[in-house]
Amino acid sequence: MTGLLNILLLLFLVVSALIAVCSRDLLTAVIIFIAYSLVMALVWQMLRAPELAVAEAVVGAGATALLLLAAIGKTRRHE
Amino acid sequence: MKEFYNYLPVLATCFPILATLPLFFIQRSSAKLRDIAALVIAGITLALVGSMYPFIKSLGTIGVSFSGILPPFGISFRADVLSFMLALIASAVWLLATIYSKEYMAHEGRLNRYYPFLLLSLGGCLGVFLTGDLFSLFVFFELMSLAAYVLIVHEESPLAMAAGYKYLILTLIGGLALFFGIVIAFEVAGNVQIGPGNYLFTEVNRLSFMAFISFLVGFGIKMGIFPMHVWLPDAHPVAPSPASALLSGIMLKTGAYGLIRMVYNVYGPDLIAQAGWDKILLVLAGITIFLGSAVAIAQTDIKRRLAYSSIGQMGYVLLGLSLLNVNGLTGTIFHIFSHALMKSTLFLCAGAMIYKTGKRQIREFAGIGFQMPITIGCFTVAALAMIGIPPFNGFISKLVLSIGALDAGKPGFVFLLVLSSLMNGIYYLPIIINAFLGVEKEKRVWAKPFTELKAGMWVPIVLLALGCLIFGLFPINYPLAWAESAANLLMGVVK
Amino acid sequence: MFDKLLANLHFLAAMLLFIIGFYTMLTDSNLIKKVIGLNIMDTGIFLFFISLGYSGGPAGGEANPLPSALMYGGLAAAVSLTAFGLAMIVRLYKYYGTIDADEIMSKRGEAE
Amino acid sequence: MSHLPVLILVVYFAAALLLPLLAKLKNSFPGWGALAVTSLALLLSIASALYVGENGPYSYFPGGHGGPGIEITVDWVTVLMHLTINLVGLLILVYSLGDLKSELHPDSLPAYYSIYLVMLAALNGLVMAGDLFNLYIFIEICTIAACALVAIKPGKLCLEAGLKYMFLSTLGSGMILLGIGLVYMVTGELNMGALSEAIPLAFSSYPWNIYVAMSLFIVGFGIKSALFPLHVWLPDAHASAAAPSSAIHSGLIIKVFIIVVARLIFQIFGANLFAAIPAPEVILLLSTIGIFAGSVLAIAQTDIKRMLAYSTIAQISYIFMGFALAVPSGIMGGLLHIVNHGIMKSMLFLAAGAIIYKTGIRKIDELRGIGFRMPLTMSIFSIGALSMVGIPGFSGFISKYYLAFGALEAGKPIYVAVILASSLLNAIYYLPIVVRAFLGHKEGKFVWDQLPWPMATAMVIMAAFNLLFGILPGSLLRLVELAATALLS
Repeated sequence: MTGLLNILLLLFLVVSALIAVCSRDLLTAVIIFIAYSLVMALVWQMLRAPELAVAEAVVGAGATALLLLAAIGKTRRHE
Repeated sequence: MKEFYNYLPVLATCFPILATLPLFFIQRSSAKLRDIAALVIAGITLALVGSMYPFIKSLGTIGVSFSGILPPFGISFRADVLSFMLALIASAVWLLATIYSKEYMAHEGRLNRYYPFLLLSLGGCLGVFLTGDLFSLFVFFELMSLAAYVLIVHEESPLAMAAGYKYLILTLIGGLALFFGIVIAFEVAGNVQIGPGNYLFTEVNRLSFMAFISFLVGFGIKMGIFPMHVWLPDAHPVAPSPASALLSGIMLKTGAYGLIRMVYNVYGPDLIAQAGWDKILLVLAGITIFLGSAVAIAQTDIKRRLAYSSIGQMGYVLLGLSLLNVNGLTGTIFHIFSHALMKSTLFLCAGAMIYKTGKRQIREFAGIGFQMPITIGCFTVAALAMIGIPPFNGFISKLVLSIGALDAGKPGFVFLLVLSSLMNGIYYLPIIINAFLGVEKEKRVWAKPFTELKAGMWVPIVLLALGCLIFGLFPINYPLAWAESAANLLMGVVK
Repeated sequence: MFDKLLANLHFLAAMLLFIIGFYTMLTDSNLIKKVIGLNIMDTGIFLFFISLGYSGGPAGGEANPLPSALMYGGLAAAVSLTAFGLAMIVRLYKYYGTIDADEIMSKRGEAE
Repeated sequence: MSHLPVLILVVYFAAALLLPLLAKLKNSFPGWGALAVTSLALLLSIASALYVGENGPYSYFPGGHGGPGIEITVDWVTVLMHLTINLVGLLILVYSLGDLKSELHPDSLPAYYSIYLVMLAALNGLVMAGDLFNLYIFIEICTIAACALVAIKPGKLCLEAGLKYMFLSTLGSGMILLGIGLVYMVTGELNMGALSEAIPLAFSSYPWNIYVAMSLFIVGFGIKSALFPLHVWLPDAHASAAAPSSAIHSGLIIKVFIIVVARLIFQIFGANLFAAIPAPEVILLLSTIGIFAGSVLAIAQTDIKRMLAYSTIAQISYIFMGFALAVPSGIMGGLLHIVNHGIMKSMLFLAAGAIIYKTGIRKIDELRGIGFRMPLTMSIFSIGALSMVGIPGFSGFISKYYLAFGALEAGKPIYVAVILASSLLNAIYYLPIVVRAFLGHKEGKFVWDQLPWPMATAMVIMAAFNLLFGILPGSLLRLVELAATALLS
């Protein structure tokens, strides 16, 4: 069961990464990136690295995403 | 602690180099003081070189090495009779050219740069002659070449800059080639000392051949042998005349000196003969002699003609040293010496003519002999010596060279020597004839006063011309004797 | 075969993420995309490390504090580089009015 | 005494934090404070050198013994690089005191000095890191600081160059981190000493991990130190930055990365593994191309700082070549060139900066006659130029001849020819500047430069070091020999 979950989560990571970098709308890209970061944190949690998982959730899904959103707000949304 | 006389070569080399610094500061206060200081420095340098004589005579070799400077090779100084002889003629001609410069350069300007670089190149030149290993030789070679660049572009005209650029690039190529050779020599032999019997290469292989070609290119470019002469006919005419005299008279000879050291000290005549590389040198010598003389005939600018003549004469020098026998080598060394006298005389005379008339084309000098008899007289002496008419010194060197060619079983080169003498006649004699007979009969009157040249200019010319005469005429000929003993030393003949 | 793949699935995913991020950083001309690529690349490597340290690499995973310290350092570096890069991008936008590297290059070419 | 190298870091980081605060008290404080701190660091590195001279190289865990932790390695390479970094860093800083006011916004000066000190700290840290963890941390600090040093100068060119540098450099960091991961995967170690023992063991079972890790290191560091063709970021970054930033970039930063990768290759993987993937051949080939391409591109430049930047690409290739020859003379040549080029390229960038400071001229064509208006600056530029060409008597010559020996020692005389041919190319773009500055026109009198004294002092001291290392390189050579032995052991 965990094996299947693992596979699903990893698949999600790869697919979301692909969508994030291929999306022509930057806002979509950033939102998908947030989801990516959260799933990444989940994977790390499952790999028994809880502190790092928390750090990734805060830094990746929090700080980095906020920075990206702010930057998009100050520049432009579409490519 | 070594005896003091071992430091004489160091002193002679470093004195003019170090003296450039105070000269830079003196010239800020007074131009007159600067001219005198430059003379005094050149004079002291000559005296320092001269003072080596008793020690060379009694000990054969003096010198000292400093391994701390520029490791791993270190800088070393060494003087034997060959080094001494060339250093002596170099510093003597330099002193005379410096005297001449005071008057000649007055209208050229930028003397504050001219004098220091003149002395710097003197130091580099003496360094080349007085060092004890290939690497130090290379260091001073580069110093001299770069200092000479500033002398060549002195006029700063577009023509001079173009010639200077050509010179600079070729000099750098030569320097790099030399360095390549030295690195190989060091890799093969573990040292780069120049000394009797210390042959750095002992076998014929790819590496030693590469080094041979590198040395040939390195020294050949400086010496102006075919096909590396391309910078020479441009650079010599544009330089101020005293600088051309030194370039042609002395600095070309550093290349010849280097080749002598390469053939006789780095490889040894036996190895060169065994490998057959002397053939390369002989072929180049033949082409250089013929080409230099032939192209000189076609020149109409007097300094260009002299420059091509220098190429031809360097061919003689190369010929003598590649004959690999005592007479050929003696001829070479003596020709280095006598050509220094002759070519300096000629360039200084040409300079005097240009100074006086402002013209450079040979046909424009028609009748000038009546206005400047001293100059043209000296020019005649030197030109006759060049052609090789007895009893001038040029005759002796050609004679000895011819004997060397016969000794080596190559009579063809005697023919070439005679042919080129003929060609020398073809391009020198018209200048003289034109100078006296180039104008109508009624204009052939002696100008009064004879010459407007100041003593500062004609004294050096006359002294040099006298040198051409004395060293050909006198039965006791020190330079010839020195050349012979140097040749014996280099060939490893023990007397 | 499938077991082996399953055991190495994390490595595989990590490598894929690294390549996606790397490729984006290298080729995407949109500067903000490059920054996203940067983060994907870095998290990919971190995933690689974490899967090593905790599932027991071939050499056997001791309790070594350095790898997780390395991760913390890496996270900090990634976020500071992101912040710094985005700040520069915003300023660059003020100069050129675009966040596309190719457009910036062509505008620069026109200016010269 | 053994804590001296760590103390250097502590001093730098503490000062970097304090300086912006002190700037609130007095505006001129950060500059002078940074100067004092850098001088102190130089003294500390001299003391550390003496200590190593007395007691030999050592390594230890500053965080206490027992168990794996952060390790500091102080060997002769570290000593050599500490001396170089702090000396050149100090001289560039002295110069900045005069120059920066004209290049940066006054408000960003305290920040500049802070970043500068962090930069120096990271460089010092990089050469003494004894494990891959703190190596990586210092790499990242270095990347950010180096990028900031470029981007801090106002203007869109600097921003763009800084951003380009950041992205590429981050790619490099990513590859390095992945390499670290691959090494860790098969050995479970991050400590360099332990790795050097563990890698040969792991190699027998996981050769591909090792090969790939090594390649990742070479490419990752290759980007950061501008190994051709990974140099694309360099010309923009080095040409557009403020003069002192260009100087420290070209003079120090890229070299430190070479030292680090050389240390990883030789000390962890060993020369045998290095030669097993044909890395030496590839690097030799790339550096040969780099030497020629850098020189040819430099010839084509019209902007003096861009020319210097392209010249750096060629010169960096010499260093790579020296290391890739993997023989003692070659490595000595590489190390010597790191020191010598560090000094001379900084000097050239500073001289170019001084010209721009005084006249605003950047185009090489317009430098005609500049030697008469700025004789001191142009004399120093000439010394640097002659040194670059490799004229004996200047320091560049010494490193070139060790490189040449290295090539012969490795049995590859063709690279001697490459080095010599490129010297000629150097001459083609350096010497015309010198010639044009002093010759070829009828300008008359020399007028003194009238530069602020810190700028003149820094350049004069650099020129003096150049001549010292050119004529009497004895002590430098001994140090470099020890360092080369340490690298190869």
